[in-house]
Amino acid sequence: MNEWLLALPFFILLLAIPLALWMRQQGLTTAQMGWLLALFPLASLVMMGYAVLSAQGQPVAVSIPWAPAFDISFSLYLDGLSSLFALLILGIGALIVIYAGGYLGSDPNIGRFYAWLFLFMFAMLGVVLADNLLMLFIFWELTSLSSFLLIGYYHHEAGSRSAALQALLVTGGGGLAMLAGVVLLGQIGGTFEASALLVQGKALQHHPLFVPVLALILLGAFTKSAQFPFHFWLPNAMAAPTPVSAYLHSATMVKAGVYLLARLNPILGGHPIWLYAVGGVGAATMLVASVLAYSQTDLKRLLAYSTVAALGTLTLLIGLGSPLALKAAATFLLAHALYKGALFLVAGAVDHETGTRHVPRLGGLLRAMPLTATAAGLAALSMAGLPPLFGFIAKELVYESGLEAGPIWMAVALFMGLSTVFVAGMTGVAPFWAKPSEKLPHSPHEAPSTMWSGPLLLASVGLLTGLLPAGAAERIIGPAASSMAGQTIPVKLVLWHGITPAFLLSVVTVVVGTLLFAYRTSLRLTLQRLSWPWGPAYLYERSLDGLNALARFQTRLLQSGALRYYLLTIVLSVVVTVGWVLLRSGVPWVLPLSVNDVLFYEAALAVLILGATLAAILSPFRLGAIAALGVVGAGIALIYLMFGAPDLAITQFAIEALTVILFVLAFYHLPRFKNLSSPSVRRSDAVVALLTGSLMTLLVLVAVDVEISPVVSRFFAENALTKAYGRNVVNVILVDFRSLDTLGEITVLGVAGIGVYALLKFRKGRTKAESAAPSLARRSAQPAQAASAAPALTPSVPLPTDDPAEASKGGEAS
Amino acid sequence: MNILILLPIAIPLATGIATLLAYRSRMIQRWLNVIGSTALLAAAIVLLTEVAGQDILVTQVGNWPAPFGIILAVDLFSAIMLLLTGIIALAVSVFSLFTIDAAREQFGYHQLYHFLLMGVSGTFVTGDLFNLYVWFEVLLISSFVLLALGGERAQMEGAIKYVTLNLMASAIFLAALGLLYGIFGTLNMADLGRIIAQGLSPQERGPVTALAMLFMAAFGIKAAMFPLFFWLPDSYHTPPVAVSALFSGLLTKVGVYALVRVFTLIFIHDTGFTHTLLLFLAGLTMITGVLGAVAQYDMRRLLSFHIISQIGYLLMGLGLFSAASLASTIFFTVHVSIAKTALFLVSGALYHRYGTYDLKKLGGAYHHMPGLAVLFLLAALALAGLPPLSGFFAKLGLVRAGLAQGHYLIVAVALGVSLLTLFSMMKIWNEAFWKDRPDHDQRISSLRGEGRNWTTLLISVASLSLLTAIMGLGASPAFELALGAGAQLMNPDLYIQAVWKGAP
Amino acid sequence: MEVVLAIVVGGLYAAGIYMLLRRSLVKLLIGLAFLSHAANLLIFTAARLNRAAPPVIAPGEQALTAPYADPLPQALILTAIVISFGVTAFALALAYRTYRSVGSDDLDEMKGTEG
Amino acid sequence: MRVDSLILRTAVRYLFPLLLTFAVFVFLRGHNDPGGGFVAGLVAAAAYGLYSIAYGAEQARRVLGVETRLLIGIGLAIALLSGLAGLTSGLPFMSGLWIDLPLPSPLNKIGTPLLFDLGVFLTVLGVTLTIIFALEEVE
Repeated sequence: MNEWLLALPFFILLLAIPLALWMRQQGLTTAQMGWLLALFPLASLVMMGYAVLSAQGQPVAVSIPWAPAFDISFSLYLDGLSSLFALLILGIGALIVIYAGGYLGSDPNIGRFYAWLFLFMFAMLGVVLADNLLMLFIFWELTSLSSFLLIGYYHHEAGSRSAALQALLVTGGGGLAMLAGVVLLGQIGGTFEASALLVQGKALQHHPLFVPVLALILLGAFTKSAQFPFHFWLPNAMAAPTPVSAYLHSATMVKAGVYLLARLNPILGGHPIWLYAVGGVGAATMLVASVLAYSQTDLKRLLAYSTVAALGTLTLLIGLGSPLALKAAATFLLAHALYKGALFLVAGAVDHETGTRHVPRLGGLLRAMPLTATAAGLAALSMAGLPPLFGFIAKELVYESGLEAGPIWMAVALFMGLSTVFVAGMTGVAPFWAKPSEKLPHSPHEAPSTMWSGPLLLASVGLLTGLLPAGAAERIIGPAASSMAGQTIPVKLVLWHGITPAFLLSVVTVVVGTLLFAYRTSLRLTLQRLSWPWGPAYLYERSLDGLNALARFQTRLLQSGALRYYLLTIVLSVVVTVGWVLLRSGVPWVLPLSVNDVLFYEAALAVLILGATLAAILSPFRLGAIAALGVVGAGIALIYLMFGAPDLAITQFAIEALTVILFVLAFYHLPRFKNLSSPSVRRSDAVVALLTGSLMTLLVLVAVDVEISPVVSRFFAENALTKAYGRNVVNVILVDFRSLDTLGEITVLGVAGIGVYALLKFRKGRTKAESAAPSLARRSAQPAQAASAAPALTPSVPLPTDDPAEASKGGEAS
Repeated sequence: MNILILLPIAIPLATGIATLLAYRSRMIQRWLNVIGSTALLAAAIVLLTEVAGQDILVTQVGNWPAPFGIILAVDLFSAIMLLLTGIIALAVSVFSLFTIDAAREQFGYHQLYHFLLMGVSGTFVTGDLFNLYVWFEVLLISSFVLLALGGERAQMEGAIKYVTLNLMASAIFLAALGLLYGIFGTLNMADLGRIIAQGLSPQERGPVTALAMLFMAAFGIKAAMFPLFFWLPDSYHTPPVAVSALFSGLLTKVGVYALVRVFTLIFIHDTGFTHTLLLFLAGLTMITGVLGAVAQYDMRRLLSFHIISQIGYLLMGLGLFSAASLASTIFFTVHVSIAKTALFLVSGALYHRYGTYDLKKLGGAYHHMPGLAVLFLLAALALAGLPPLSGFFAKLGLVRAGLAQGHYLIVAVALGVSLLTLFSMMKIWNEAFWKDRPDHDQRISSLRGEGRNWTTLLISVASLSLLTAIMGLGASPAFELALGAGAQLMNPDLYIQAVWKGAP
Repeated sequence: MEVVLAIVVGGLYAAGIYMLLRRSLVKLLIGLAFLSHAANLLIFTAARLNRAAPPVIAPGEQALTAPYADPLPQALILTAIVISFGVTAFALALAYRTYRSVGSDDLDEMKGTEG
Repeated sequence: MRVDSLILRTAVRYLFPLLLTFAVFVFLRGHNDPGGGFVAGLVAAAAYGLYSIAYGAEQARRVLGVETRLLIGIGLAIALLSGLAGLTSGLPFMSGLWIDLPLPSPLNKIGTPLLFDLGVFLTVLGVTLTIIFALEEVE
């Protein structure tokens, strides 16, 4: 029963996708859609909650086989950690769905929006519930994809498109590394089920491949969670509609990397590399994001940088890995989701009502938007870490962990705390309490209920858990921290725990942070002057440019359009590989070369053929070359005749004659031969040609040097008359023993006939292409005679056609 | 059972002949085309069910036993390839009904279509190397004509290169055949495999490896392997899109099939050299192909370069040379043919609507045709290897095989290239679907995309795109089948014994 | 004699490659023709030469009496000759048509498809 | 491409039936002596080709009486059918079926391989004429 309650939400969320599209068709208003669709995540949340509660602290698991050939099963595992994430995904998700109904009020494409949003919700829930790591990866990639589609929701704008692509490439690239890491992890651990791997504990750390596995998985986690130096995609992702930013790029998806680290901490954690790689990257991210936050003025970008800093904090805490740090991580995760979600939604509401997100322009919204302002205030206070809000408890824990770990870590935490206070002031206080600097694009009113209910609820929950933290500690944070640690961590949270070093540091943070906020303008200007353009984002742009340049260069180099270079490359590849193999095996040096058996006329014939060959090459006249070619063919026919192959000789003669006639007919009108290539080109071509020729000679000699088995040919000799009733064995082979070859052969002939006919006679409404693209610059060389060449079938009326080749040609010629 | 093996050759041949005899009526030819393609698909399905349950099917053409007569043999690998042929054939034939102009139909489009299919199927069933050459020529000459049919300048220029380089491949193949016969006195593939497996004398070893190089070059040209692929990007974008789609789905795969066949059945005496070389070339094929694609702004040229880079993945499985890696190659082949054909058809649908393949001029398709957009996305993401579509599992199979065998470098290349694939697929998406149309006063072309034709045209795209999704969700059974094929390939004795035993 | 013919085969290949590398369309086709001659003669030579009687069973006999020329390569070459004839005919028509639409037989003028 | 020459026309008038007869002869002896469907097809094509040079392609087409592409189709069809004939007796594709006839050699043995050769003959004739006529009509 519990097991199925775990799987059912996935189907519910999937069902919402077509339903959203259908509702749109039925003409529901966006707000109605929002309220109705919010029932889907809510129902899912209730099911999961019931499953957790009735499991009495034990993990709930279910496994549905799916792709056994790949060791992938749809196996779900719900423990403390995944419950915490599921709560955020579904709970905040429901609020976001309602909110989007107001925010995208007049959008005709809201059906699609909800479809992608539910696809994301489905995928994100999968990430945190999947027990099978490959399954987790599948959901992981789906979150990247749905994030791509949602960031690019305003796809008419180039900025949205490039931001979407950037997010996809960065997270997708990390995802690929992670795939390799996961596959290796599964191979060294013997299973892809996380629960089974967790049992093995730290044993895997002794495997020689452990470090690469760790590095690859970290790469996936870091890109997804926007850790330095991959942090740059997240602020750019703010091009998405605000509900998306709040949901994907603050509350849930960006935390998937943190989730993965937390999930795998019991297996991978504790290794020295883990501490420095995870803790160090987390710290660097906190520092970079904090600094960058000070120079922002856009509400969403401010929140984005502080989100990056928060993600860094979570990463740092997991890197530290002590029970205290993990407890802090779980607490901070929840607190951050509550206040940051609320602030994002507030930012959206402000933007929606005033038409701007530029903080220096905003102010005085308290009167017009009291409910929104209340939500903003509560959330900002929580974010700044003031009692009695939940953010205070979380920050105290972070500081305590910092103190526990050492002064450097503590300094980083403090640095980040300052910027948090600053951003809280910028986003939650300034727009409402500061004086407006100029007139706003719209005169603001309170946002609709869809849009204030969400932030207010989140902010109130932040207040409530701050006042009464015990329940959350016991039910949510304790189990989550225990899952992260792989052992039970008892968690008791209290709002007030006396004057401790952490508390004193908190006071310092608030005071200094408030000062920074007060002098925000001069701080920003100073930082903007000092700004340094060569960051990772710059590198990303340059590497895209570099990629394009490299691609163009390589294509010009390889795909030059000149046939002779293609041929040269192919010929040389063959000569080099075959020649090298032969030389390596030492074959050429042991060949017996005997010419004792050559008869005089045979030698003469050979000389004749080679002479005619040379003549064909050197002839300055087309007809001369063709005639010489004919002589070569005839000479070969004579060879066939001499060596017991009259059928071949007859056929060769007949075909040679026919070929020469065709050559003459086809090329009668062509201009004289010219020597188009320079002498040096001709010389080097001659060298290549002679090399190839020598190689082929060598190969023939090698082949005839080996003893051949006569079994097959003897069969034909013995059975041609008795079983196939023919005396001419060659003909019997052609029409009986190997008649399938002949069937193919005449098919080739037939197709060639059709082809020649089609090529020579095909004419159709050329005029159409020309009238469609009159500017089309046809080469002047397009001979007038071409039109008169085949008067027979040129239709005078242009035929209607859907022929793509014509216009594609038009596109290229221009 | 004899008849069954014969069908993949006989059905297209009979269809080709019938359309040739009905050269006066375009209507009859069109019907025959679809009926013939459907029959081919049906035959392939029956064959696959037949082969999946039991041994390798063999028939002795003309009732002459191996190695004297020509043997047709269908193992799982062949049967899967035949099924693929049937799928592509049917989808493209329906698509071409509504996109090929009357003039091309009059001048033999439908015959050529089926003669091409005959050549393709022939390569998949034959057990004789010279016969393989003949089928190659059948499909080549048909592809020559299909490519050149229409006589546009770009087509001519593309065709000249295509024809020359492919004839070069044929010449190399023929030479290799002659030399092989000169050494072993037989051309039956099972016979050759048997002889080589029994052990070569030191005197034979070097020359046989040298011949293996010739075969690698000959088939490598057809498969568009690095550095032999030049003909492909210069020609595939010139004919009508139905032809491009057909070619992209089937032709290079024939080269890959031949490579897999000879490098699992015959030339396995020096895998340390030959297969490592293949692996090396596989990596270069992926990289050069995808970089070529990145540079393109013409949708069909972009897709053409992707064919090359995907060939690299197919070769990777062969180069790794294990049952799992070969299974991945087979799975990948089916996946990529379907996805790539779907993408070409999407480009055709876009062309049908907007009159251009130029990404800079395209735009707004997400808005105008959300259905097509979703179909494109399915196929494009499948190609880029995103889960849960077919391409992900194809890639996963290769990555797992590569990592398990310790070939980390090629795995890294494969993953990196899949990111670039994603990049260029999303370039199409951004430019053609998301971006607004740059030129609004351009008559929203002709907006020919209305009515019955449009729906029917979409059916082909939809069936292929959905197939990639189905192949993803149902990856496991499909891969089990491929694993069976891979296991057969890694145990060439099965094939040899089946051929030796002859027809039951 | 194999040695001599091997050299002829080599010469034909060299001529074929050289002609393929020229810029003229006609020379390209001549090159292809050389390649097919070369391949046919290669098969013939590699399968061993025999000055003996053609593989036709004499009246009154039930089978070929040794020595006889190996019939199989002959049949293969016959097939190859016919196929290459068909392909050559098509290539000629193609070249003709190309010349008509490009207006030159210089292959360097046919780079419209380059990347 | 038509050559207007009385001498040629007169010569062709006699050569034409002669060449056709020769083609039949080459075809029939093919199974036992050098010759066969392919060469016979070329000889017959030469007959019509000459005829077309003397009298024009249109006239030659009329004498032939069948559209050349149709001839290709018929030739291929005969070849395919001769191959399928074996299936009726439960033998594999392309198996030879033979009947003894009370006629002098080489006409005493008639079998599907000969029918197959006839298919080859017709195809070759059709293809060659398709090409020749097309070239003549274009020039």
